[in-house]
Amino acid sequence: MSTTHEPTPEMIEKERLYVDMGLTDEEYQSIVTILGRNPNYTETGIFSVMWSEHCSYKTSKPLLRKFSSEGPQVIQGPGEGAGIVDIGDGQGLVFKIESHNSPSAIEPYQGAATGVGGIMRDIFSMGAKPIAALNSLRFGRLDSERTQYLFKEVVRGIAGYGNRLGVPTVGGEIQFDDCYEGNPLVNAMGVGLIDQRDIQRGVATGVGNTVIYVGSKTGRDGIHGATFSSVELSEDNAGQGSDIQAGDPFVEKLLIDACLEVIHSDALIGMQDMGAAGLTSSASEMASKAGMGMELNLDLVPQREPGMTAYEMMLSESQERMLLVVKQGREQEIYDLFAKYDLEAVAIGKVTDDKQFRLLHNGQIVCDIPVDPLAEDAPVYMKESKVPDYYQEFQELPNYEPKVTDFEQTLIKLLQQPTVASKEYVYQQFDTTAQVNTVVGPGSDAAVLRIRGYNKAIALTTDCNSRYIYLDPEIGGKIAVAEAARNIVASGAKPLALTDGLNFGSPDKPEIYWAMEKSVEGMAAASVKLATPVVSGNVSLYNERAGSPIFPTPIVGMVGLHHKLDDITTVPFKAVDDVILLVGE
Amino acid sequence: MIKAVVEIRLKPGVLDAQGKAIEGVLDQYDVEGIEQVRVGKLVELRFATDKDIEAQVETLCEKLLVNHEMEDYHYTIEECGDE
Amino acid sequence: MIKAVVEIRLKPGVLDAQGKAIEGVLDQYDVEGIEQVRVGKLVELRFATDKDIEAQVETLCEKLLVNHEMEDYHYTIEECGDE
Amino acid sequence: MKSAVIVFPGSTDDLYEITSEILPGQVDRIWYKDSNLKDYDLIMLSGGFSYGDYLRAGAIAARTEIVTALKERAESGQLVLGVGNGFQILLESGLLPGVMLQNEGLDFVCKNNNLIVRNNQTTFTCNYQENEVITMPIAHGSGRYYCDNQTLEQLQANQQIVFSYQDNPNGSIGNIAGIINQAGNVLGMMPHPERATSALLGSEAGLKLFQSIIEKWREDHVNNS
Ligand SMILES: Nc1ncnc2c1ncn2[C@@H]1O[C@H](COP(=O)(O)OP(=O)(O)O)[C@@H](O)[C@H]1O
Repeated sequence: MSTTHEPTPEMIEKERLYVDMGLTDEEYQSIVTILGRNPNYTETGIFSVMWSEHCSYKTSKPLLRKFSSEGPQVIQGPGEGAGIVDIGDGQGLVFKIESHNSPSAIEPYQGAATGVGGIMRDIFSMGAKPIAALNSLRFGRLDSERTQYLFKEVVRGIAGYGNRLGVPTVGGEIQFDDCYEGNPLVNAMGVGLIDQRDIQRGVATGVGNTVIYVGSKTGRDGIHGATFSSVELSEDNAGQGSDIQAGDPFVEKLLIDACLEVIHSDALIGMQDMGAAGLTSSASEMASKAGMGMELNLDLVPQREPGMTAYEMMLSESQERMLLVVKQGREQEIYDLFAKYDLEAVAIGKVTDDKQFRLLHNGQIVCDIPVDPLAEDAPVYMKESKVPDYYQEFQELPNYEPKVTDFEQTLIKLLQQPTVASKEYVYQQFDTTAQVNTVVGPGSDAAVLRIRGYNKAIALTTDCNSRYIYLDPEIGGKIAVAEAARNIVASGAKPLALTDGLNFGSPDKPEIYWAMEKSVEGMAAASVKLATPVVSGNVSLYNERAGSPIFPTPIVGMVGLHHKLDDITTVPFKAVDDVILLVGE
Repeated sequence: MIKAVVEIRLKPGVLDAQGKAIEGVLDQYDVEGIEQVRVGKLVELRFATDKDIEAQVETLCEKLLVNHEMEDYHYTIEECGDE
Repeated sequence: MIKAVVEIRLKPGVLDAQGKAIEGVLDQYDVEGIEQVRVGKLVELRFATDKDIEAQVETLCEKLLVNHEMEDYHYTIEECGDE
Repeated sequence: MKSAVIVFPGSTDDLYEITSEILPGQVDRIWYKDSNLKDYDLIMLSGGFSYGDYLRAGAIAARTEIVTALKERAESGQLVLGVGNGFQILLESGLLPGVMLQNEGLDFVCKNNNLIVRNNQTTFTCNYQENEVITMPIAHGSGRYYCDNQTLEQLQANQQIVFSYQDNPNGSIGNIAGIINQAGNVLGMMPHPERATSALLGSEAGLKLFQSIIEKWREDHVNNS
């Protein structure tokens, strides 16, 4: 595709080409109003990704407002790359969970690998050293061949990427159920440690300051990934092939090391990773947050393939790329620093004061959009909510009381369930002891890491029983938060805060929207009660295949703090004759 | 004896991390003018039969050896000694 | 444009874990009579020059691409389009 | 005592950070582009994934200039320790014999493993008992040590096999987990002694390795002065 073959603004309107990009008629009209003219192809694409659910949360925003992110321990709530909580001694814990479901359904190894890569960039772009990874996985029944393949490859992908970063993968959870056949869930959680004075924010301040591109070259990978991950998987978009995003953990490791060095330079103004919607979202969000504009010359963008169009460059989801804003005149220091790590850093534009997002390509202006409406004025939708019939039916059923006659057989059968069985096959492939801080790795309730040099430790867990949430989303949501908190407490730590990964089917279906609403309310209520505010999160919608949705699956990732190492408690029985107590109802 | 040699390569647009890493260190070697390095796989199948070779190779490539989302393949079949 | 295709194979005596793993699952596919599977590497070098191609490929194989304790190599050089 | 840890693109800093805490004297972190290796008592090569383990584990790092400098130091008798990827680099550079292949099970394996100390007469192992069984984590995808029969016989005859696995996790020939060169100054091992340096984390078995080195160094320096 070359620029000359791109549809004209008039064609885009007349043939409603914006619909294929995921924009509605009303959305298209408000773009026309914002611009005072018809958007060209590149501009339409840019709006479509920025206004996708993935970047704008246009459907989930009203629900996310129900979460509280308040608490004395909260340093950074939702809004930046990741949330931050105070763990004393001037240190903070940076963490977030993120889904990579649709890429993993198509190419499980790369999908899972780049999921880990993406969440880690969120962590180190804040200035934090990544210290742990966790995950939460959902697959169909293990007796299907496709599921076995997806399961194996997802695990290999997480290992292949995470291990190469030298970041331990210390915990996670896996559930197998029919509803995930064809629509597996791959959520990755990243955790970082930061000195509070090093916290970076993704802003582009200072007119004339330089925008620098760092990392891998831009290819045609994952074009429209952000909108793609916001539309339902159907048979014909399930295997579009060559736009697969492939990751390079080696480059990511170099980026981690280099970015953690560059944060100490006073030439650095702001830094953000290029995640979903790549260059588009990172650049426009940095400018908008700072109340500035930005001008980029796309001819300067490092390109992996010849003949890329502006549209392709702006929508590419090539991995392992960062965007930096640097004081004018200090560029060389930054180039030198990245050169030490064999990374390419190039100036591709500058900060302006006209609040426009302007792109040049081949000497022409190919995009000129007011940046605030692009980054902040995405429409917000209140969806219709309706109690599903099944829920009414279930409410009327008497409580089920299991009658166990043969305890041994029942126990054996339970342990044989793939969801319940040991996950050693999985976590043995993960480097769980890299960085040499893992006190408790996978195989227990919560993972525990010491904080070297201090008499304290942290606890980490991911939890969500989506069956409970399906049966009763509000109570199930409470249970998910409570289970996470119990896991943290069982390790001897005090729960601090949580991150949520909301995985649902199509919110256009009122019954599904209802489940979203109720489970968020349940989680929100429990998080207030347990004083574990929600500091970050992610939303993945349209997890359906051929019209059949997954169970509502809002995953909770929680962190806790051991104020001293002596507080750490571990699972195994310690000695003969010790008393065993059962606590609770 | 018959053997099939299957060459499996990443599709042209797919990032080849290994190839890139090798390109990055070429200047330490006494070579110049290498513009691109791509790393692929080579799978050699030795047959004890001479029936339906082609169909069998196809089956394996379609179902097992090749990741069609990311890779292309190409194979040759040749007589070989009893090495 | 010229490209060199280097085939790198494990030496005959060296256990090929990948090949063995493939052999182990062959019976799940509709193939029979495959006696041995060996997995190797394919490194493709594209040159922007046409000088000393052979010498450069040799250098790279000798110094980097191949571990002579466990691998053998073989290469071909061909003209190719500007794909 | 002066020590150094060489770090390549993709290496971890684990070995550097831990040995900085437990070795006496200075420990320098040496980025592979600086090739000054002169006056160290101990030079270490980190674990991790230098160059992403691309092509072959350790292959690209083994051909950098700093490894050429390292070879010179090793030939003049300086102590060299390679852990995990560091061991793979020592093999690829020819400082130790043999090669490293992908694990027999193909997957990456991370777990605690029992090792047997086969040779406690080396500078690196003199604090262990002969045939002592110790626990150390392994974490690798290419840890299957392989060499031809002649080399294996030599390794055996010269007591160069320093550590072997009690339960072979990767298919290594002769259960080999760690070997030393004939001169006794270059040790490579797949298990991670730096990850076994704290009871809190489950094992302190790696401490004796570093203590052996320290003790030997003290002996030499007391005798010399
Ligand atoms: N995908 C995974 N990655 C890493 N560890 C996992 C994964 N799945 C399960 N685990 C680990 O296995 C152990 C048991 O998991 P799970 O069955 O979910 O336990 P629980 O019911 O106690 O939460 C936990 O320590 C968990 O961290």
